Amino acid sequence: MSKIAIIGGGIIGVATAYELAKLGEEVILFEKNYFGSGSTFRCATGIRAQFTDEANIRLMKYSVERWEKLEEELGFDISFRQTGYLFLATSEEEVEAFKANIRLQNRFGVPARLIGMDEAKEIVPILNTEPFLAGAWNPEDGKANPFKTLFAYLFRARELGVDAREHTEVIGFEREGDAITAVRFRSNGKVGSVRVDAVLNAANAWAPLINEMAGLSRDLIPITAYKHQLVKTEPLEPGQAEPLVCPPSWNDAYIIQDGEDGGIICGAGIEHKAKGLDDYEPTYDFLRGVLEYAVRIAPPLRYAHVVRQWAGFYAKTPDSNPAIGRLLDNFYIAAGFSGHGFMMAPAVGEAMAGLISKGRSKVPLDWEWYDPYRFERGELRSSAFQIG
Amino acid sequence: MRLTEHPLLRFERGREVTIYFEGKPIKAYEGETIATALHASGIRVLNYSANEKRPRGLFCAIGKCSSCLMIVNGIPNVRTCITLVEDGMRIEPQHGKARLPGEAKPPEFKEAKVVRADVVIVGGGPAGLMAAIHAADAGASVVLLDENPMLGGQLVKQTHKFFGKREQFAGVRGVEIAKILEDEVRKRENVKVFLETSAVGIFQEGEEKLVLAVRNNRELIEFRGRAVIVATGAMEKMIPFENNDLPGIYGAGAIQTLMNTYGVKPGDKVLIVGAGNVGLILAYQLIQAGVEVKAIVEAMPKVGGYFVHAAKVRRLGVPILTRHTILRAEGKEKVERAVVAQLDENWNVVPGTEKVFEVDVIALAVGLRPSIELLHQAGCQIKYVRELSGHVAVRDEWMETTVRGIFVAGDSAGIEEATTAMLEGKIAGIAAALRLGIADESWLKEMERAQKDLLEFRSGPFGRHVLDGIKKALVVRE
Amino acid sequence: MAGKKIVCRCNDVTVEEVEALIDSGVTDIEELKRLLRIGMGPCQGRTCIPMVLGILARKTGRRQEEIPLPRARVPIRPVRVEVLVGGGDE
Amino acid sequence: MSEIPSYLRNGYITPEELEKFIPLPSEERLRKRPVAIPECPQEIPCAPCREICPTGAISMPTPNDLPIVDYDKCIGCSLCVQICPGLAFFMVHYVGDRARITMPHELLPVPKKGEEVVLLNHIGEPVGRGKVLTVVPREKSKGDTPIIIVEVPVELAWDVRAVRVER
Repeated sequence: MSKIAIIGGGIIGVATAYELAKLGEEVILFEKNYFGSGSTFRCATGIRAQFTDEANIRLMKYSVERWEKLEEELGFDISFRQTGYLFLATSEEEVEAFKANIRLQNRFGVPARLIGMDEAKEIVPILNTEPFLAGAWNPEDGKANPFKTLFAYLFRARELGVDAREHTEVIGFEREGDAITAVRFRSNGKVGSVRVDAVLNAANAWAPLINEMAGLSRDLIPITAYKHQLVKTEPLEPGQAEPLVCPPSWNDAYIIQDGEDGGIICGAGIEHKAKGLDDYEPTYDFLRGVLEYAVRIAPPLRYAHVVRQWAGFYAKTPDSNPAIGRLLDNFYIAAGFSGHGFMMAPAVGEAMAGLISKGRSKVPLDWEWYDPYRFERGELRSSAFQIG
Repeated sequence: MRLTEHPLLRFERGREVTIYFEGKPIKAYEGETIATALHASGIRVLNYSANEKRPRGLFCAIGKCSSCLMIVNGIPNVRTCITLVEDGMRIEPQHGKARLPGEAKPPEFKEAKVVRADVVIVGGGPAGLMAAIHAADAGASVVLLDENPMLGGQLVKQTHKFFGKREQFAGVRGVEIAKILEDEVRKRENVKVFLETSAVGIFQEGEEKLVLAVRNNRELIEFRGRAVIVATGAMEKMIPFENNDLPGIYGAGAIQTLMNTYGVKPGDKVLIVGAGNVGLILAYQLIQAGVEVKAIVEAMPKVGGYFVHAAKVRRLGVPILTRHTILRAEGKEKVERAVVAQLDENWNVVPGTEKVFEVDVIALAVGLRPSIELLHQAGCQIKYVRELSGHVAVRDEWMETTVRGIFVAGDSAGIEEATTAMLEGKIAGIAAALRLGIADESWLKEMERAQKDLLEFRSGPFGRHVLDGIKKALVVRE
Repeated sequence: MAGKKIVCRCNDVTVEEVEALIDSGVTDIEELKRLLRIGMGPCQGRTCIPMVLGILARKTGRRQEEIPLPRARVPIRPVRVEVLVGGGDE
Repeated sequence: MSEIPSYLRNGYITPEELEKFIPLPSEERLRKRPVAIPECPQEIPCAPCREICPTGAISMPTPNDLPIVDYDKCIGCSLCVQICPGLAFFMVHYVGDRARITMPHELLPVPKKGEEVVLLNHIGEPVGRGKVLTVVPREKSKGDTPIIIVEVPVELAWDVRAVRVER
């Protein structure tokens, strides 16, 4: 049994902790703030397999299968609902692109299909059908409650012996050669240290800082924090806009009804580079800009009330695909999820646990595709579409 | 249930109109809110809650608590306590979470109206009004916005006379002070007033501060200025007891609004929880409106408010049960009775001391806390200070918060009195003008005078407590 | 018949539910807020958050000064979408 | 709990307790002419009584001090009763076996001169009936508070502090 330190108490860190504990490993998890405070709780809750490249489709197809059984496995209501993703086309060219994507997705077992606007209107009663030609619809996509999911993992992980500490900040490593031998941390003003056999950097937007502690360049994995903002309405009756609905040509704008309280979450690709890793300040242009799209997608939304706006980070890599794999002898990374961490967590957590514990995993994760050293080599992947 | 005569107030009602509650016509008057009109007609249940479908009625009456949401003309989640009646309105109780209308036209995107001034003041109560008067006199152009249809803040509900010194309006009723200050503000050409206008956020855009606001629930306005004074007042606290959400349980301020602003009796028999100044003053006002006050219960072993306010209601026969608490409200869809009991020295209920009061109204006067949402959202450092009754913005002697150019005054800076709110408003108004380089040196003296007056007012046993609190909330600037 | 002691009107959360969660070890206000969905309804936490802070302080023996207040967000009161888009012109 | 004065536990003050804070006038003085009695045992920041008193009879070095009436200087003009924001000033005047109590009355109905009313003590109990001798309506009051003078049996002079008008 090895002792593995995980840095980052977001969904990736906590899911990996759980999976490692299932494999019998001893895990200590550090979160400098409270669990989920980085990006997990700020996300838009969506889960989809409708990607446009093989690696992400296969990974997410597997992840969705895990999601389907997660509630039962973890024994906790995580409000997972397969209410689908509906992408909407505004031009004939886009319809053709949708068709090509659907063919690729179908090849890997994702049951996406092209639907007409009548069917779309049945799925989303408040939808404005007029501007759209067709929809790419996958009924198996869905959503879950980020906080409950994280806590479901956390509760089970703790039962399996994981030592999960919040408000505990990692401040450095002790090393012998390339290998990390101990993690130094600070909690309540007190400094401590723990000997470890392996370390996983699951700090997402903060990952470059952790890499630096391990003696690597901050730019090795060039992750940039972009503020991705959301606006949410008051709780509403379910069934009005359940799927994530997104016309990609409208600046990636989308709406999705929260699976738990029914509030409608509105997002868009109106992005701002964060001024720092504490810059969660929402911006005025987003507030109005996102709603301009939202009411065009679903006009009755005009009568709902906005109750809050917040920002989280898309920890973006240059190709919007995460860096997943081994960085040094016993130092691993799963970060830079570019907005997809929550949906990928069940698959990535399992894959990482396998990699760290056994050097392999049955998860269909294309290690080469997500190779953390690809940036250094200048091999960028085709950009993954960032919604959710 | 509408008051026609009152020893101190005259109610001028607008044109009579008809609104429809579940299809039934109801008489209402222009200028009053939907919830007021329904209340005057005896309607207490306004909606059934989101998850448990519990009956809910009017609670805060100032648009903050979500207890009065209804469907108005087909549109759900309307806060009926702050939405004015219009002839022919169709009103339905809301059952659980709302369904949006099926079809609608997408609204056109429009640029918001922009209003610029040197100083933007949020809140037209005693602090905000005084801030406006003094910032304007010191040379600044000022906009003053307030959520309510009238200026004066809580002063407009205060029928009692104020303490303090004559130059601080001592011996003058709150309602009268509101009129005096409003007249002063209206006289000044460099003050523009926006009523029924709610500030919903502050954004910093370069050197400029953008106060985003909504007028009449319809119009978006960008108030742009270099300084902002937040004088947003206070909000009532709530306490947990069984069935504390039953219709007929109100915040004290809601009762004052119904009774003193709109001239509607809250009910016939009332139990008041809390013998601080608010509870005591409320009891007196209820009696003045011809409502029976069965008792005031107070968990502390003594009257928390001024003794003279207690003596006023005692001699009119209202018992004050100190060391008592409310255990529960009872009733099917609205309050029918209240059960109270005695507390021992460890705040535990003494068995066998339960008393039942047959009342149709329970008024909660369990304290106020500063309304700091805007300050908090704007990024001002916030600190919990018990002596100031809750979380407050850290500030300096000029009432400037930790965000340069954002000032605070009045109850939103710590719960005190209208008199101190006025003095703090004066300080903040002058300070903002000084900070912007608009006011000349002579205004420093004027501000120091207000600081001295404040210190004098606070030097008694009641004020000393506040002074301790202010020390904790104060930052000293170099 | 014991009635419910409601902490959060928007989501019908009771004192007992808050206490039970604290007893289960969740003592961070941000976590309580998200697990119970307090402060996320149309009142935006105005009624419930102070009460939950009080319960949390009492149950954990912490002073209220030590418990950070959940951040207030734009808009600080609910605003109809159409107003933010361009003004509701009913 | 012994440190809590009973007036704060009960919400009213007896003449005996009041006298610990504010010396009361002699019987001789009470018979001479009306005299102002502040039932104001608590240091609150309030000074209108001192400010309005035409003879400077009320001493109060700072607004937070208690009002101490110099009963020799007091001319019984009732301005303090009219102005007091706490409605805590009364005037008492012994006349034979009767006492005339001047008190604020901010309730409806306002009694008429000569009307018989129910006399209420400090805790609102009816203790007898008495006649209203004078009514100063709100419009004529210098402090925006209507005041009345009620005639009561002299033994109730220190009990009666309100009236109920029964119509």
